[in-house]
Amino acid sequence: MAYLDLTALQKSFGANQVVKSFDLGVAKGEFVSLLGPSGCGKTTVLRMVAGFETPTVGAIKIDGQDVTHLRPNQRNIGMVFQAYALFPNLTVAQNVGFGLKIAGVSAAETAARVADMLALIGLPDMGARYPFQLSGGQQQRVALARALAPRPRVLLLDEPLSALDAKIRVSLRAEIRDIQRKLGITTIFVTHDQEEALSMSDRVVVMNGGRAEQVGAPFEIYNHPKTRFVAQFVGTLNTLDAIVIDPAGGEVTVQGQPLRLPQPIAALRGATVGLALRPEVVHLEADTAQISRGDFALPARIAAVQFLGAVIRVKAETAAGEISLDLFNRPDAPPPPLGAEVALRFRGQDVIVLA
Amino acid sequence: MAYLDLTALQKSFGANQVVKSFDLGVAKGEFVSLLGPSGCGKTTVLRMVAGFETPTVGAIKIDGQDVTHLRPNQRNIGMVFQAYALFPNLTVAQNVGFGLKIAGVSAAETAARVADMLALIGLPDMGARYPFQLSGGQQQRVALARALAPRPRVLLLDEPLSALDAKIRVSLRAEIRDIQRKLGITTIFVTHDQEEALSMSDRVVVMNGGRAEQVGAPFEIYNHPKTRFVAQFVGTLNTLDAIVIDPAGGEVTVQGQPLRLPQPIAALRGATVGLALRPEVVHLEADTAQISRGDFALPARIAAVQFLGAVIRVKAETAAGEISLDLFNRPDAPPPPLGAEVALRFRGQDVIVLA
Amino acid sequence: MKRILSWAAIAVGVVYFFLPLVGMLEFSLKMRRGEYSLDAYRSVMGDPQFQATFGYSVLMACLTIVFGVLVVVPTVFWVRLKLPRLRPFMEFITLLPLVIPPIVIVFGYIRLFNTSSWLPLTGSALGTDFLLMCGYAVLALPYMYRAVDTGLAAIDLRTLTEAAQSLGAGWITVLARVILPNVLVAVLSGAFLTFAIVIGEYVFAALLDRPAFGPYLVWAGGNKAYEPAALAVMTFALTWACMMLIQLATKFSKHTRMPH
Amino acid sequence: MKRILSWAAIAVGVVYFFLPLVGMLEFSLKMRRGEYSLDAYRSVMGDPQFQATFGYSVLMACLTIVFGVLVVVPTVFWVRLKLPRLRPFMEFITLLPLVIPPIVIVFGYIRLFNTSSWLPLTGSALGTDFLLMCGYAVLALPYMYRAVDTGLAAIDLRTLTEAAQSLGAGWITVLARVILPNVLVAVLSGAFLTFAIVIGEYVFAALLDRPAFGPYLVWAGGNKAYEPAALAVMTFALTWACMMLIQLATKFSKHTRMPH
Repeated sequence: MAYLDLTALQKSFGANQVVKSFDLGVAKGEFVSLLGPSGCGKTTVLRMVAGFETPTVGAIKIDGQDVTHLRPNQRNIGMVFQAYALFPNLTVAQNVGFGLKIAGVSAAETAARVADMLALIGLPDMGARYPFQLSGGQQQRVALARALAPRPRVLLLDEPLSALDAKIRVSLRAEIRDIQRKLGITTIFVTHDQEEALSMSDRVVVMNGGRAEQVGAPFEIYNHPKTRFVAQFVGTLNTLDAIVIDPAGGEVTVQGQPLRLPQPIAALRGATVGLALRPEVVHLEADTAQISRGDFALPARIAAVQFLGAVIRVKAETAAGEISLDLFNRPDAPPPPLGAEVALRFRGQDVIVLA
Repeated sequence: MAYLDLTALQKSFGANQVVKSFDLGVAKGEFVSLLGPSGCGKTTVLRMVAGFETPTVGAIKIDGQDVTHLRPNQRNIGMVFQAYALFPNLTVAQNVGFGLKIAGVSAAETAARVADMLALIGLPDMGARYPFQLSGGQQQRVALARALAPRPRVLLLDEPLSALDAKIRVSLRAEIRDIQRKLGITTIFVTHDQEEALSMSDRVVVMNGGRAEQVGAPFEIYNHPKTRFVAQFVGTLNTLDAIVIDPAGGEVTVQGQPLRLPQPIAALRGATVGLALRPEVVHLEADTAQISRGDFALPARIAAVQFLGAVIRVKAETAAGEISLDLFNRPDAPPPPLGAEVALRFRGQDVIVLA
Repeated sequence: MKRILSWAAIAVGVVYFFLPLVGMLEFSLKMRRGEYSLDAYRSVMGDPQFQATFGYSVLMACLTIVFGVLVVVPTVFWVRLKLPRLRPFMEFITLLPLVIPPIVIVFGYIRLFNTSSWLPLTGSALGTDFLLMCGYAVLALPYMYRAVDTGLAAIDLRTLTEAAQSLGAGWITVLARVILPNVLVAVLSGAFLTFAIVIGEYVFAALLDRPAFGPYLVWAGGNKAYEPAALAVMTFALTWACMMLIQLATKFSKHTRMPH
Repeated sequence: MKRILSWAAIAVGVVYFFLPLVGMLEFSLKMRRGEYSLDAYRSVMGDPQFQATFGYSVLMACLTIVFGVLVVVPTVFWVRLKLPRLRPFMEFITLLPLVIPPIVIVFGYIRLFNTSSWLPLTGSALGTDFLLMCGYAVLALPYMYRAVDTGLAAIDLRTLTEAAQSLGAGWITVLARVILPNVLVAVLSGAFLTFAIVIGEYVFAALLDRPAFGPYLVWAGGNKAYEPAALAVMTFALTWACMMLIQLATKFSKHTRMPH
């Protein structure tokens, strides 16, 4: 049995059913993200775990204890909010020690624990400051320390990075994950940003319309999406139409060229199926003469080049539609010019067959 | 002579010199970005071009005409603000037609031009709506149409994407660039986001402390930064110490291994120089036996793996410090596990020597 | 349980306000013995003194509004756009009329502009009227200022001004086409509030001895039986109408209604 | 040029407010012929009627503040947290005392609670005092409500409450340790405003015939020469002190100063 156990959770606000039968088991020390568009119910699930909402149906258990109907202040759960929510009238140290003081921990012990926590978040000398004297990133780290100080059983993170600047967002991701690993605390992280979910989590729950569409490791979710929604919501996707030649053998043709997929296809011979390609599995050959026989290669024309720094995103027009592909920047080779005639190469095993 | 010509611009607010001798020539139809951290003076330069600030010293010429002391409403310049700044009491069509009405254009002509503009920004049916009925991305597109409607000589964009969500920000980048290309309008774009500057611009001006540190095409700026500031502000950077063996021949050693750089080094034999490496030029070899003699390869241990989707960012510990590198996701090869012993390979021609 | 309690609290509040009014309404209808009638209202409306004082107060209210708008709107616009450091000072100044008792203000006026002073305003009816209007403008200043200031705070004044300028607009166009339409509602709500305050004001008018509606109300209260109740109900209806107009003006401006 | 104009406008505003006060101060010092003295102040301070009415008004002001705080703070907290849809209604209700003339309110009270009514409050001094305090509370409601509401708007009430709850705090701890410390300044500024308004109020006290400071001011104004000026200056000093306390309270709360 999992450490944190959500069983058949449902939640309705009036006639609006926001969460529809949601199940999830989180192992002790695991970092699980709830990922989905706004309105998918991810925040409501988190708030039910925190106790701010009561499930219409279902049960929440932590370490075997049923907490479904406990009040938020009886659950021993740490929570970090998007809006930091530091108490503006208290210093950083008082904020971090707030939960301990309420729990009746002695002053000396509180001081020691607060010092530990401030060291953990890398702000050891900020204890005497007030929240308004800190940057957004520092405030959010203090909020994390405050949530962790009373040694909660579960840590809940409600889009904690959304209010921050891009650069700080990225660096804080790694920091939060490091701290979570160090303390081994069971964590649920809610986000609408797929990069955050993929980069931080042990497992990702992709949610849509109040349900979990897929639960899995980031690599799994990204490379083997189970539904069309997951494939399209997570990452960029190119789609191509293919005609099935041999369903059992995984043989199809794209624009008349044969392509062999590694697995059988659940469609009839002659049917059209959708193939999806991630931008990083498509390779660009500037010299079309280089393509050896037997390779699958689509002729294409460069339509747009976006130099993003490390990655160059190229859009190429083919007879099968526009295809985006990602190249790494190479200092000795500038990106191809607009309008250049090239060939796009990809392998059957890199293709996702859309259901 | 350039179409838009900024000569020896300076601007002080009291004792604070915000812009220190800034020169820039922008060709007709060119898209130039001013990129820099906050306080670098980029916005002040833009506001001087718009006429909201008067230069303390220097001249601004548009198409040969000196506009340095013209008022903003006499310059025929289009501007888009971070905060959209649509007139809330006017409909979308009235907003777009505002500049034409002031210029005394006839109602029929205004209506036609407004319709053209709304078609250009992809909101042909939104003319009767009020700004508050639009999403942020739509509002910013209307602001762009409004700025373009009176056919300005120069378009100024003041961090127009900063207030938007990540996904819309990325899609609007391409859209703005497309529209700019279609109309061939001379454009200055101010941003603190290096990805925006690199992906949208013909040329990027990297600013720091009121000066232009480097002016060049994105590929140039990223791969051949002229100063340490540019190298560090644009993109992610790994730094390594190297000992110079043969300055003229470009030979150095890193951790005792020889490495040949393609160009001579401006340092004495035996001196220590800083080398910089972009994360995408470092290659990871999981099988250390695969490395052939003569290749430069640092032994390393995987310290962190961030799965970002298309790109996997790996941090590896070496004797020379931590090195970040970027790999493309490969569906058939999961990222290396934490703690794995690997080798990092890179070539002398991919190294940036820091001044 | 908590829900019920809070609703009960609100009910108490409503009763606290409305019970006096209902009581007064009921009483005002009882002039004719044994049945409800509008006799008290008829008697009030027919009173030439009512007509004179009410007309006088309405006129004073309108003058005060015009004076207030002309002073407040440009000042607030300019301070917000060009002298933002002066805003705390403005806030302070405009809070003064709330805390200085009107009695003190009017005493100051009388002392300063009496018949033996360098500007003997209280010597003539017209001068006193002018003084009264100035006093009313001071009384109304906190509300007018706050209304206009809130209105201007709701729009991004600087950026809208710059956007209009970059589109070729001069100062007059900026004010007329961009700023005014967006604060009109705020100005209107300040104006209605001013109207309501001036109509019911007593201390200024009484101490300056002008024939305004407030002193008439008090006089009637001391000398008549049913008419004061009718007057109170009418005044209430009028101020209520002002409130409704404020609400309506806010609703009417559909472009300022923000989603969520 | 524009700069000079706007500064001139501000100077005019200052003169408009302060000239009456300066004139009054000067006059109040002239009781002794040919030289400046504090005789008028001495005369006022020695007047037992001044002592009685001023003491009475201070007491009433304090009672009104306590009553107002006890009613307003929990109501606003609860409405903001749990019944946000009621906020426009609350705004409306609390705007009423500004637009309903005090005369009408007090007539309503007298009508409702006269000696022949079901609750003859005006029959006893204590009952009338209670009625007066209720009236004052109504008068002060708009200011108290707005002060507290603004104070609560400045903090993220819901999230702070939830953060405290998730750290183990119950409702009482939330209110005492998180909410109150953060709105204390707002409550204080509302309290000072209430104090200033009650001290200078005339209509309620006069019509309910209670020995308050406002009616004494008016009586002195009609019957004495230099003392009213001294009284006005003293009242102004007092209200000015209130203003300063409001400003100080705002400054003192260093944690609410945002860097922006």
